[in-house]
Formats: sequence, C-alpha cells, structure tokens
Amino acid sequence: MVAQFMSLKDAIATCVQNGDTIAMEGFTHLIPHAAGHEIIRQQKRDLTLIRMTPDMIYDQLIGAGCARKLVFSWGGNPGVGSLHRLRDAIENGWPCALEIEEHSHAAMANAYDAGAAGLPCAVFKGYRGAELPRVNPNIKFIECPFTGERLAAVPAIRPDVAVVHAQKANRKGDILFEGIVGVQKEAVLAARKSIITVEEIVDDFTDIPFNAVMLPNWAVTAVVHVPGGAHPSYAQGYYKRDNAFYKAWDTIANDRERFRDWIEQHVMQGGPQDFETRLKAQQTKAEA
Amino acid sequence: MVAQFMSLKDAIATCVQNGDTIAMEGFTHLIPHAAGHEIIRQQKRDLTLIRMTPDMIYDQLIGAGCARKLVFSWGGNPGVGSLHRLRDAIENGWPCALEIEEHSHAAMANAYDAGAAGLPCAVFKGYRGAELPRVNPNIKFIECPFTGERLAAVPAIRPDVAVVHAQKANRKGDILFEGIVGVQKEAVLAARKSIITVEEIVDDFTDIPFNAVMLPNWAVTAVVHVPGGAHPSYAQGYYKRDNAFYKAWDTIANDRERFRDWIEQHVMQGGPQDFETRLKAQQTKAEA
Amino acid sequence: MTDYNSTEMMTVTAARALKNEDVCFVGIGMPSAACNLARLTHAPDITLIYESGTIGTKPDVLPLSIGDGELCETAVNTVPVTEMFRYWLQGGKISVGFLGAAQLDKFGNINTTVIGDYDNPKVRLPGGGGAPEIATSCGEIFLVMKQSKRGFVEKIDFVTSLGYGKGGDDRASYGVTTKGPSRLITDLCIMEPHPTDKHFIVTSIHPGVSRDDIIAATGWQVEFAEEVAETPVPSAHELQVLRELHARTNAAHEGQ
Amino acid sequence: MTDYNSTEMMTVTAARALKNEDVCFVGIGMPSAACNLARLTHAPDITLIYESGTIGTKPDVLPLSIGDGELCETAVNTVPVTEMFRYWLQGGKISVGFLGAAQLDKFGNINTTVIGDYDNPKVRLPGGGGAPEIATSCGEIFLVMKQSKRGFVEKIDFVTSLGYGKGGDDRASYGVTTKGPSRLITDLCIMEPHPTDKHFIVTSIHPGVSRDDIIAATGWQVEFAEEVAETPVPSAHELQVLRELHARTNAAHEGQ
Repeated sequence: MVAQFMSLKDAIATCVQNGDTIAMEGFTHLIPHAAGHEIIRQQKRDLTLIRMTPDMIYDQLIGAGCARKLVFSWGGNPGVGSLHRLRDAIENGWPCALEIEEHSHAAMANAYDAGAAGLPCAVFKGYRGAELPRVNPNIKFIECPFTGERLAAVPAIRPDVAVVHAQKANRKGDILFEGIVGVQKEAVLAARKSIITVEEIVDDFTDIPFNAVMLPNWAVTAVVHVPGGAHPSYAQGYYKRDNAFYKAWDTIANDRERFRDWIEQHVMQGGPQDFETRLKAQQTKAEA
Repeated sequence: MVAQFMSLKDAIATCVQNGDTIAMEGFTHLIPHAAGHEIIRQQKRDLTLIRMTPDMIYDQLIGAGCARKLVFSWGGNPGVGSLHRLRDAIENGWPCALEIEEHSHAAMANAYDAGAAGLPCAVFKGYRGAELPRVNPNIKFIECPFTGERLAAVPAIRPDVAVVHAQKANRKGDILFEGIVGVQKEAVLAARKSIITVEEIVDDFTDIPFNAVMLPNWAVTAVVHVPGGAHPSYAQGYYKRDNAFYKAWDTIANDRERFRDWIEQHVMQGGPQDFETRLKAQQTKAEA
Repeated sequence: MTDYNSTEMMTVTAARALKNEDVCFVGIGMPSAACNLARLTHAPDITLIYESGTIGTKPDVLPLSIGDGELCETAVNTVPVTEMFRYWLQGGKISVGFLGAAQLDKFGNINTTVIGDYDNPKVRLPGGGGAPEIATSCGEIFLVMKQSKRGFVEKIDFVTSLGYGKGGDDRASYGVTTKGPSRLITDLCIMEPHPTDKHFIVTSIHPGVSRDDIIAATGWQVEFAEEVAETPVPSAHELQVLRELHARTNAAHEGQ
Repeated sequence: MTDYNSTEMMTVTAARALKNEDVCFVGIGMPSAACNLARLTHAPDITLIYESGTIGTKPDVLPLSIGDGELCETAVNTVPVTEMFRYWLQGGKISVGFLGAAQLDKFGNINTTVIGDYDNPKVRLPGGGGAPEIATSCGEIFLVMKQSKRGFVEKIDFVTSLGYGKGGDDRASYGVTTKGPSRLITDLCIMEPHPTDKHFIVTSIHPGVSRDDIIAATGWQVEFAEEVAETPVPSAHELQVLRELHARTNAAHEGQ
C-alpha cells in the first residue's frame, strides 16, 4: 500500500480510532502540533499516548480529555517548567484520570528501535540501580547468555498509529527528514499506520544526499501538506522554535478555564490552515 | 584521544599486533585493500579476521598466512565464484589451518550493532529452522521476558582494531562516509582502535548534510591518506568498482604459485602509493 | 517454439511472478535479472532492495555484486547494512524474497553452506549470507534454480535456510509466521507447495519440456498436480528487454 | 570580593571542572551554561553532546530546550536519538555527564521523578529523561545543584538515577563499571566522594561562605575534608564571557 495524500481531517478520521495507541514524536524539532489539534477537534477519546517528551502537544491532548494513558520518559516544558495539564490529570484526575507508564529516554529509544526492528522487546544496559523497575512492571531483566551480564528489557513500542511532521514529501509520497530527526523514522516503522504532515511537497528528491533520513512511500500510510504544522515547535530550514510561545504556555495551561478558552478559540474553532497564518504573523513580528 | 594522522606503515605497525582480532569492513564499496596489503607486507600473524563478506581482501590475507581464524557470513567473490585461497585454507590447511566461525549476515550486522552499542550480545529474530546453531556454539537462544518468543543471540563483535576506508577526512580528523555505508561506522565504534584510510583530506566539512554518516575525530585512532586505497573495490564519487579485476582474481587465486607471485610482485614489493597509480592506469584505460 | 533458451524461459517466468506493488529483496545473479526484468516490463513501480542497503534501486545494468555503485546512485535511499537487516528485513517490510541454492529439497529447504560434512566438507560453498533470515522474514519466498539431480536432492547436506522444514506445520514450529517458499521456478517447470504437506508439486511445465525431462532432473520423487498448466512462453517484448539488459550489463562489466 | 553572584560562582566552578579533551553529555539549564562557558574559555575543543542527537555542537546562545535548531546547525554531526542513546551513551563514548536534581542524597543518588509517594505524589516532577542511563554510562558524573535543605536530603523520595547507591561498593553491585558522581558543585562549595564509603565530603568552600552556611543548607550531616580549599573566584574574563552568553541568550529568546 503506497502512501495516500489526504487532508488532515481525513487522515485523522481514517487512521485514528478511539482507544488507539498513538505515538506522536518529534524531539523538540518537528513536533506535529497541527495533527494534535485535529485529534482534539475530532474529540478522539481513550487514547494511549506514547511520547518520550510529552511537552505542550500532549499537555493539550491530555487537558482536552483525549488520553486514558500516557507512556513517557520526561514530561515537562523544556527550559520553562511543569506541564500543568499533565500534572492536573495525574494529581487530580482532571479532566479524567490518566494512567502512566514511565520509562527512561534510553528505554523508550530502544523500545522504538525494537518496534521498528520487529522485535518483541528491547534489550539494553539500563535502569541499573534505578527505582522505576519497582513501579513499572514493563521493565524486566534478563541475562546475557554468553557473559551472564544482567540487561534490562522493555516491550517494543508498536503503536496503532504514528504521527510525525517532516520537512518534505515528493509527489510519490516519499518523506525527507533533516536536522534533529529524533525517533520519528523508528516510530513510523514500528506503527501499523502512519500520518506524516509536511512543510512542503516537491516534485522529486533527485538532489538529496544518498544517505538522507527518509521513508519510502510504501512505508507510510497518509501524507498531509500542512505548512507551519509543527508550530510552536520548529522545522529546520523553514522556521525557528517559537520559544516565546512555549514560555507563554506556562500561564495558559496553569489555569483550567484559561486553558479551555484557549483550546476553544485556537483549536476547536480553528483548522490546519491556521498554522501557516500563525507562522506568517510570527515572521512578520520577527522582521518588524 | 583525538585521531592521529599517520602513514599507512605507521598506522598498521602501531595499531595491529600479532594475534589481534581485526574487522576490515566495506560492503562491496570502500573495502580497505591498501590497508590489507600493508598488513601482509608487515607479515602480521595469527590474526582473527572478522568480516561479513570475506571477498578478495581476505582471500589475500588468508593466502598470505596472516590469519588463524575467520568470522564471516558469506565467503565468495561476488558474481564470480569461489575464494580459492579461503577454500584451500579450510579444505587443505594451506598455508596454515584456518578455524572458522560462521554466521548469517543478519547475525553479524546485529553483532556489530551490539558492539557499537556497548552490549555483550545481540538479540534478534534469526536462525529459525537453520542448522548453523548446531555447528556454532556462539549462537544461542533466549526467551523474550514479555511474550516468551524465542530469539537468537550472538556475542557482540568487539574487535581489537577496525580498519575501514572512507571518502573524506577533514583536517581535524573527522570522517565522512557516503553511498553504501555498510557496517563501517558500527565496526569502528565497536573496536578498541581504528584505522581509517581516506581518498581525500579536505579543509572542513561545512557543506556536508546535518545527518551525514560520519565519525568525529575523537572516535577514531588513526587517519591515513591513501588515494585509491579501496581499489579494486570502489569509492562513490571517486572511482568505480574494477569488476574486470575481480574476474581476473579468480584465475590468479586458483593457483598457489600464481597467487604467491602476485603477492610478491604487487604487495611485498609494493606500497600504498601503488593504489593511486593503479587507479590512474585504470582510468587512462577506461578513457582510451 | 519461439527463439529463446531455457534460462530466458526461467528468468521471464520468475519476473512474471512479481507484482507492481511488491517490495522485493533481491539476491545476485538470476534473482537480480528477473527482478529488474519485472521492473522494466509489467511492474515499473516494484521496489527492489539489495542487502547492501539500497532501497528502491533502478539499475540500468545488472550489478556484478550486491553493492555496485549503480545500485546506490539509482536508489530512493541507501541505509546502513545494520538498518537494512534490522528495520527493513526483520521489521517485516519486505513482501518477497528471491533465493537460489546449491542444493534444494522437496520442502524448499536450501543449502548454500557445504557439500558433504560441515567439519570436513567436500566443497565449501560461500555460506548463508542474508538467506537464513530472508527465508523466514519476507512475506513469501520465490526460489529460482536450474534443475539437476545434483541440486534437487532428497536430503540436503546442510540446512542453511528454512523452507517448510519437515513439511506440514513444521515451519511454524520454529516461530516463523511468514508464508515460506510459495513458488519454485526452474528452467523446466513451476512447482508449488502441497496445500497441507508442503512438498513441491509441479503445477506448470514449460513448453517443449516433458514430464520425463523433469523426473530425470530431480533427485526426489516428482509429483504432478492433477491439472498441470503449460507455462506461457516469453513475449517478444520480454525477450528484447531481457537481452538488452544483459547486453548493457556485459558491455559495462567488460568495459572496465 | 569581586562582583559576582553565587550562581555565577557555581557555573564558573562547574565549567572549570571540564577538560579540553572531554566528551560531555549536557543537560539543559545550569549544565548547559557551564559546558558552553568551558568551551568559550579554557576548553575550546571540548565535545558537547545533547541527547537530541547533536554531537560536537557549538551554540552561540544557550538553547531553551535540548533540541533547539542552533544545536544542530553548529554540530559536527546530528544522529537519530536511538543512535545517541545506543552507540554513543550506552556505547561508552562519553567521558562526563552533567546532571542536576530536585533531590539529592549524600551518596549522589538523585530524584527527578516525584516528591512524596510515586503512586500518590505530592509533586509530580518531569521524570528521569536521559538521567538514569547518563548516570551509569558516562565515564564520570558532575552534579550541579543549588544547596538547600529541601534539595539536599538524608533520604530521597525516589531513586531516579544511581549515584553510589548505599555507598561503599554498592554502585558496582548493579553491574555498573563507571566512576559515578566524582564532583558535586553547588552555590556554596565543592563536595567529593569519600574514597571508600563514597558519601560526599566538602573539599572546597567558595569565598565568603562559612561552614555554618553549608550546614544550614544541607539535610544530611555535613562532613568536611581534613584540608578544605578555598574555591578560586571567577576571573574577570570568565564572568564577561558568561554574562555575554546569557545576554545573547536572553536577547535571542525574547526576540521571538
């Protein structure tokens, strides 16, 4: 099955079901914010959300009541502080209870790698002397059959759907990632279905390097053209991280009502086209 | 310790000791032939040679009596036929007995990956229903602690020295690989010491892609400038594979005396500078 | 009978087994010719993958080795060999694997390791290479091999790569969930596995070949399907494309 | 006393602990400032690695997050996060890891997970992120943290990342072969582990700080070395470089 070009609305409606396990990845860079908003707009529920760094995008999904469970390794607003919606869900069950499965970055990176590699589990040198194995039954230990060395094991991540943002697709639906590439390729290869939002669709990839980080069209389910779709995260070569908005989020998310208003105004009444608009506004401001 | 620029003679003399375990890699592309010849010239002995595809380069080392053991997954002259020196060593112990440890490509690729990753073993879905586990005690099976699935395990490859060829180094000793990159990066990261021969030394790498396949200078021991050093293998962007010589090797290697004469003339009485000369001769011929 | 030889018949028949949407792991030699013939005729969008890491390659000439520069230059993407075996092959992304063999048994188990005893071989063959995991990780396997009593044997000397094992459900008993060798294409006929026992049965005979020819070239008791088809002959177009491919290839390799 | 504040004292002291040949895994915040100060002063060739995959990065301004574009643009190479944690961190390629904490005990075990009970936390902190494996895979660990009784506690609520465990040889009992937290740099002093028991001992006190200041800001029984040094004050050059770095950073982040 070769990648289909779709609208964001259709891609989320077709690929994401209530109760699904979803990995939305992007390590600071290329975070699929537009796709996250579409999931909120379509009021998907009971999702298990997987992400190494559940930052603003998951704060929004959790605060909007889309998530039942979170699998993660670091939940904060980097350089700013707490994720207030995430904490409110964990500490107070608002707007609904949130089950958590907590790992380290190394465990999750290895679990994505194992998922992409078709393995049932990842084996790594991890969690030595750490306490997470006490509270997370999905951390076990095995012995190297040659040396007897004790190694940690975690289940491979195999999401129903991976959602990522990339710089470019070509007209065939092949995808190109550049810069900080995170675990996006692994997440897509590990998932049953995948949605890739992209900044730009180009005619062909004839001028890209031999060893570029990319996905061929037959390894992808849906490709969606959403310029600015990573904002306030960034897309290397297109626009910078909107650090000011990450700081502003701290205030918005710190109050339930203010958060609800923000979601209502910017997500429920918005659409994917807003991201390009927002970007242009930001760029105009920067140039001023 | 930052990479040192050395002559090929000094690099082999400094880094390679009799009895060492050596991985010389290059998957058809970028095979370090010049370095192999220097090992023969310096009459290194009792080496354990590791390589997925022990083709002409290991045929030469084995025929010249450098090796005591071979760890491999496919031993042939691709598209041409047998490796006569390898077969003569295995079947007749000439010029000396050769112990073999045989794997599949998947096993060795995973074992290099595990070596680079600092793991004692690689765990993968392999050798199912295959007979190699009966004859190779370094293939074992473990169970996934979550699913009970039976998975193969092999020891990580951790060579004393990795020897590879690359297109470029910059003046700091950072290394760039392009095209078919094989397992070279993994081999270097898995090894205690490494020797990289390169086609070219450039001032800097400012124009290479963010996600290029490369090694920083502090992950490399010795960098050696040997233009043409992969011949008759090839270097993408520099020269093509000398398929005619791979075919000619079949005749040279099929006879012990002819092989000895060839080694005496082209290796023992030769030097690293011959590779550039050979390349120019080949190119002149191709242009004629 | 049109003007073609038995190798061309085998190659064209193997090429026809491939579909436009296949993702195919290509071995060197005959598989490479068949896969590229398919790409140059009825399956222009087929994805050809070589174990050197080249994904979606479109070589103009056949590579001598699985890592020729042409493969990388014409590929959609080139990945490290570790990634090729881990994410793409083991990850279950390949629909068809093409394999040949030195020895083959009626259950499609193949030997490319040794003739004779492993520790004291009569002939030391190149070894398994990618085959042991190609055989179990690809969606299905097409075997391509010229028939002879030396190659098609009752018992192979070494099981390099699993086919249907001892037949029946034996393949699944190793934890293997893929289909296995669903087609064996030779210079004489096409064989397919028995629905339950999984031994190969002749289902189509190439034009001009007799049942006795097949029996004479097979080391096991040959079984014929109730209805045996006649394999369609190569078309003039297929033969032309194949011959041009070989001519380009020879010119390129000799020219060096 | 020259004109500097205690945070600057801490940052400069941490920077000085780094050597020109170090390969350093950098966390965000204080570690990032210290590492880049080292690079801009006495250790121009230091290799700074951020867990986002950027190797040998030379940012002109401090990143707000560990994955800002500036890190990639100025790096020698940027690798996938899987590779960063597998080949570079777990592969033993990093000489120094810089960590902070919410809670710390006298054996250098750190908590960045929860205050209170894990299942019913008083405060849910961000979690371990890269720290559990940074703490065990790097050649040695430098801890940087402002001192307070709330942070420097007798018993941490959750062991996110291993220091010396229960002290003595406990760290090695987990199969960990790296050195562990060899230096704790605070706004008041430098502590180093006892040679055998491994609890932290004050080895150097920052100018203008008294022993009572340290005791008052520490939740465990403070031990002082037989000979306690006075930490050298920041040089004018170091202060200038650090302040310019912060000024550039603030301008860049506010300007967006």
